[in-house]
Amino acid sequence: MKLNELYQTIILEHYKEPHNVGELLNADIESRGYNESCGDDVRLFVKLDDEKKIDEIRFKGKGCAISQSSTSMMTDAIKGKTIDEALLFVDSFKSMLKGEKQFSDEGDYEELSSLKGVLEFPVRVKCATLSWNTVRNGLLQFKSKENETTKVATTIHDEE
Amino acid sequence: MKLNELYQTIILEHYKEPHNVGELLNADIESRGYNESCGDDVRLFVKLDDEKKIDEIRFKGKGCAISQSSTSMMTDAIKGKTIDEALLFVDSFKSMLKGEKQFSDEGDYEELSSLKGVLEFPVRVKCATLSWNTVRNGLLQFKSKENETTKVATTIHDEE
Amino acid sequence: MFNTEKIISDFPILQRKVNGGKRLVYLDSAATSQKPLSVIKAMDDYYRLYNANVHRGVYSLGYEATEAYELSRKKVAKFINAQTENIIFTRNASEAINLVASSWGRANFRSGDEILLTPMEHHSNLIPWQLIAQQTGAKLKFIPLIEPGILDIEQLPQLISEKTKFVSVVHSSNTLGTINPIEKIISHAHAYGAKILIDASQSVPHFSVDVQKLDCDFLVFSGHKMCAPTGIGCLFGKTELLDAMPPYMGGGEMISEVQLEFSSYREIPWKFEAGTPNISAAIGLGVAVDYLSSLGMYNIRQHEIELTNYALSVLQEVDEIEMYGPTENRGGVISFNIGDAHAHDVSTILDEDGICVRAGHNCTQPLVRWLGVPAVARASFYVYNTKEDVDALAASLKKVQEVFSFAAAK
Amino acid sequence: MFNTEKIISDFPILQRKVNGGKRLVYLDSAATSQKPLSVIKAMDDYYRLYNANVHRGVYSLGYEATEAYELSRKKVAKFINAQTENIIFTRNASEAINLVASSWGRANFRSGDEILLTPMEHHSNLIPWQLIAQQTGAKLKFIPLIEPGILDIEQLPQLISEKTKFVSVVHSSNTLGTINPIEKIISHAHAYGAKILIDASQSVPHFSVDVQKLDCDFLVFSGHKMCAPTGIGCLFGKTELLDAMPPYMGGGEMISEVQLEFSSYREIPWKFEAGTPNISAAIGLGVAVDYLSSLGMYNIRQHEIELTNYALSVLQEVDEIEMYGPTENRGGVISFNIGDAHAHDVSTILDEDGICVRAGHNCTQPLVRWLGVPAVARASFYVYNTKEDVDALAASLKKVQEVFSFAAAK
Ligand SMILES: Cc1ncc(COP(=O)(O)O)c(C=O)c1O
Ligand SMILES: Cc1ncc(COP(=O)(O)O)c(C=O)c1O
Repeated sequence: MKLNELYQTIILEHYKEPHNVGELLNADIESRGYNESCGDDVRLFVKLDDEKKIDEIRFKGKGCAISQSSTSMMTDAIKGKTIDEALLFVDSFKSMLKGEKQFSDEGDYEELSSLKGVLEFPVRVKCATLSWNTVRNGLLQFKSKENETTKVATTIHDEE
Repeated sequence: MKLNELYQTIILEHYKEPHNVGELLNADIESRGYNESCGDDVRLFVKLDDEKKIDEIRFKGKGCAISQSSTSMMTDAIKGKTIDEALLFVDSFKSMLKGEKQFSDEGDYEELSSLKGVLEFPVRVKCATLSWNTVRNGLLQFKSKENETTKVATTIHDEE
Repeated sequence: MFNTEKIISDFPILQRKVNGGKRLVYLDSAATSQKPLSVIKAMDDYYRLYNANVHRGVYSLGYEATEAYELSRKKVAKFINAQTENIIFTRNASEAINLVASSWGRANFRSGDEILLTPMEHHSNLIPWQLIAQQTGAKLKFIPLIEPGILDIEQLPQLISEKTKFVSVVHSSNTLGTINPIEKIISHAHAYGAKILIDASQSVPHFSVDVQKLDCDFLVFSGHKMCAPTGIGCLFGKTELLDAMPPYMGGGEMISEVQLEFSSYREIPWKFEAGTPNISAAIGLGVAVDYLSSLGMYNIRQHEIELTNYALSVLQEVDEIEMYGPTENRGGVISFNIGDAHAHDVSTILDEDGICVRAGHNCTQPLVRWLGVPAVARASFYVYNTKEDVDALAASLKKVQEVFSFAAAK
Repeated sequence: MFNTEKIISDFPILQRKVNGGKRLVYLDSAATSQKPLSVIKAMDDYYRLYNANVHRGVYSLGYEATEAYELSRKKVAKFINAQTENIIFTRNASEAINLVASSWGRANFRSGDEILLTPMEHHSNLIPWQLIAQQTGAKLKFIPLIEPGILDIEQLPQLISEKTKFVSVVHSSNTLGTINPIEKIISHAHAYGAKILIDASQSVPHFSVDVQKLDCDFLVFSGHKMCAPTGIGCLFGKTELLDAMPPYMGGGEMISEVQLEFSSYREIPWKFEAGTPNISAAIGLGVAVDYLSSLGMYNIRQHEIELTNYALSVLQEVDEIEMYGPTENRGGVISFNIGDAHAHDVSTILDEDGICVRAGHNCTQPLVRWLGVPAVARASFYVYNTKEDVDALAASLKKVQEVFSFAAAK
């Protein structure tokens, strides 16, 4: 049944107890994502270490089970990556959610592949991608500002 | 054939050589009618005598055969009438053009009954009524200004 | 008598099966209603038989189109007890409000003037006033809300004063179902010389509205929520106000004499209808009005009251449900949440059973914020809904609970 | 190859008999075109199968509607070689022009600024500029006309200067058929930093238009003149301009975050689409674009050139006819008068033979005044017209002469 695929236990667990929730006061990157059609709103805080690796990442915001769990898993998976690694990782995950790439359940993607049920619910895909687009925007903006350790607040809407 | 009914010789004669064309410099009433959907534009000038009878009436403006001939015949028919007689006359003619009253070919209406072909062409009825509404508006405005001998310029659009 | 079976058979879409053979249970009529066959056919006939531009052609086709278009205006006028010339066709309720805010507002608002609204307005009756307030220096004020989602009209005397130039209030809330005491608000507004607009988007489709009895200055609604096609809405305005207002848009149809440097405009209603109108949808709206009138607005209201009361009592039994809005004197709209489940997830799960409910903020963000929740799910009823639909909803909500297994989590 | 027989069979209305069995000869496509079955069916299907509001529902029906609506935008974008987000759906061309005049104009025009137009504009590309000029103190200027109804673009260097903030020009005249040298006007405008809008109402339906090649800042057209339903039009605008413009209308769909006192808006194109859009007509427009593309815009243009040349030569033989507009490089529109007969009478007489032509000023009063006549009759062609239609017109014009018997009068 499609619904069981969508609402796998692991997703509901992340929904009920999401990881990495909160704010970071001295974040290097702050990025906000907003899905106008449903009101989902996510704010991401990223702290980089000296080697520009993601040292800490937190998020705030209310949303549906899909968006909350996707965000929670994303923050787990992205920690420790460099900016460029993280960007590649985001793009690769987005390709999977577009159905352009097979979901892999190896390595970093293991948990994340529980989100593949979303493919059967096209209208929910943006719930799953919201935080990924948000972190991507933040990382890109940070790069374009040439690594100045400055806060960038970007808002995206309703993407893909 | 419907068209022959519409374009009777008498109508075409009035179209080609309309009566009472021109302006009156010292008109008591000036009234303008405008049919936006086709651009027909008629200006009426009315001079009253001491007994408030219509002494002279002239018109200016370009329009189709129906509107020109209707205006021409109207000016002929209305001359010599008092304001109230003229208003009654106008209403009665308008009723005929609405199909609410039979066309009479007696008395004043003789020539005018040549316009009854218009009843078969509902879209052209406003061509026939334009100048009648225009003179009516002018007379009414004059009355409402309590017979002050003043020029009233009224514009009506596209009526009935 | 209200023959729902017959009514359902009037709506082709309700014969459709979804998600592998499931009956379509459409509970989102507050967003847009379904269309009866007579309306669909009226549009079809127009395009197959007499499509032509209006107010322009001397030929018969153009005349037929113009007559049909203007006949619809007459029907709509009669439906809300207005004069024909006071009905302006717009794209939707939103455009009608923008027209008033922009045309009346720009001509009349001065810095310091006040516009009185409520926190339960649809965005369409909020943003246009924010925009014109920014441009003119007018200020927005709001009639506060009290539990369970009604206006605190006791505060009107403190809120309305000579400074109040305009009041704009929703008749029936699309999120809470609240039917506002607009008669009182209208007389308060008029006592201070303020003009008042009623957003009747959720009332005109559902019960009889009489603009003369109400004595409102403006009233707006959308066709697509009352069995008519998309792309047509109405503005009612009083003659003296409309006459005095500058045109909203310029273009063909709305003019009288045009010179290169200036123009004069047609009389109302055409002064406010620039360019080729949505002829087919206007004709569809006329037929929709016929359809609703044939059912009877009184009967429609009774049907919805019955259904809403039934739904309130059935849904109450659903575990962990929270419903919003008053329990009495309300329209057929029920917003709710189930435990921790997000409204989106609720909607997705119901959709699997062929049940369509809205999820989110329903274009009323400030109101949903006032409710203190991130989103709501909303079921709304119309002429074709039945108690079976409500039962289907309640049954499917059990699945939501299974998926989110609250019991286990507690 | 252009198979007119097949094309005629695509249009249900053209099977209709009028005035007692006469074939319908529809020669008023410049006012509004007829609709092919595929477009009529697309609307019908929408209402029978997946009618739901867009950008709102999480349920499948709402998703289907949203996808279809947005797919149409993509198709339209491709049709004029634009990016999807640069296509804003409006009610018609008139609204699109009003949107730009009002939103861009209010934000940018200062007293003394100049707006350059032409005397051959449709009222819809004149009145909006008169209105915003009155409000901002900007001044209108006009590129003069020379015989036989073309723009005197030699004068452009004297007319455009740093003061020129905006230029708005019709691509192809709906009264004369003149196709204007907009490429030259666009580059002149840009040389002085002026923005330029192209009224493509009579070009996009008839030949291939490429906004990137043209490099125009804005371009507008109406769906109903290109086989689509009434109530849908398009505004193309360059991203940086649209991004910087304030919203035109406020309401649902166009917002992002809404607080009681202020709001933020969605990105383009949605920022400019307030309220429930005309979903069914937008979907119809997408199908109309498919239809026109399947015929091929190049073929359509060739067909119309052939037909227009044929008509010019056949009508030339009609006694006492006067035709207006250039003989070369023109669209399929022929305005004319016959002797002393008024255009209305001409239209009525033709109508008796089932022939629909427009009579009056065609919403171009200043241009008809320039022609020095009270009105014109106008025949205009589209994909479904044939040489037989032209022959029927010519034959019927003989009747006009009989009725008015010029020969006798002379
Ligand atoms: C050149 C031109 N511009 C603008 C318009 C206005 O189009 P609409 O009435 O669809 O807004 C028309 C058609 O009437 C036209 O021919
Ligand atoms: C109360 C209310 N007002 C205004 C609107 C706006 O209607 P539309 O989107 O048709 O302009 C709606 C519907 O969405 C509504 O429910």
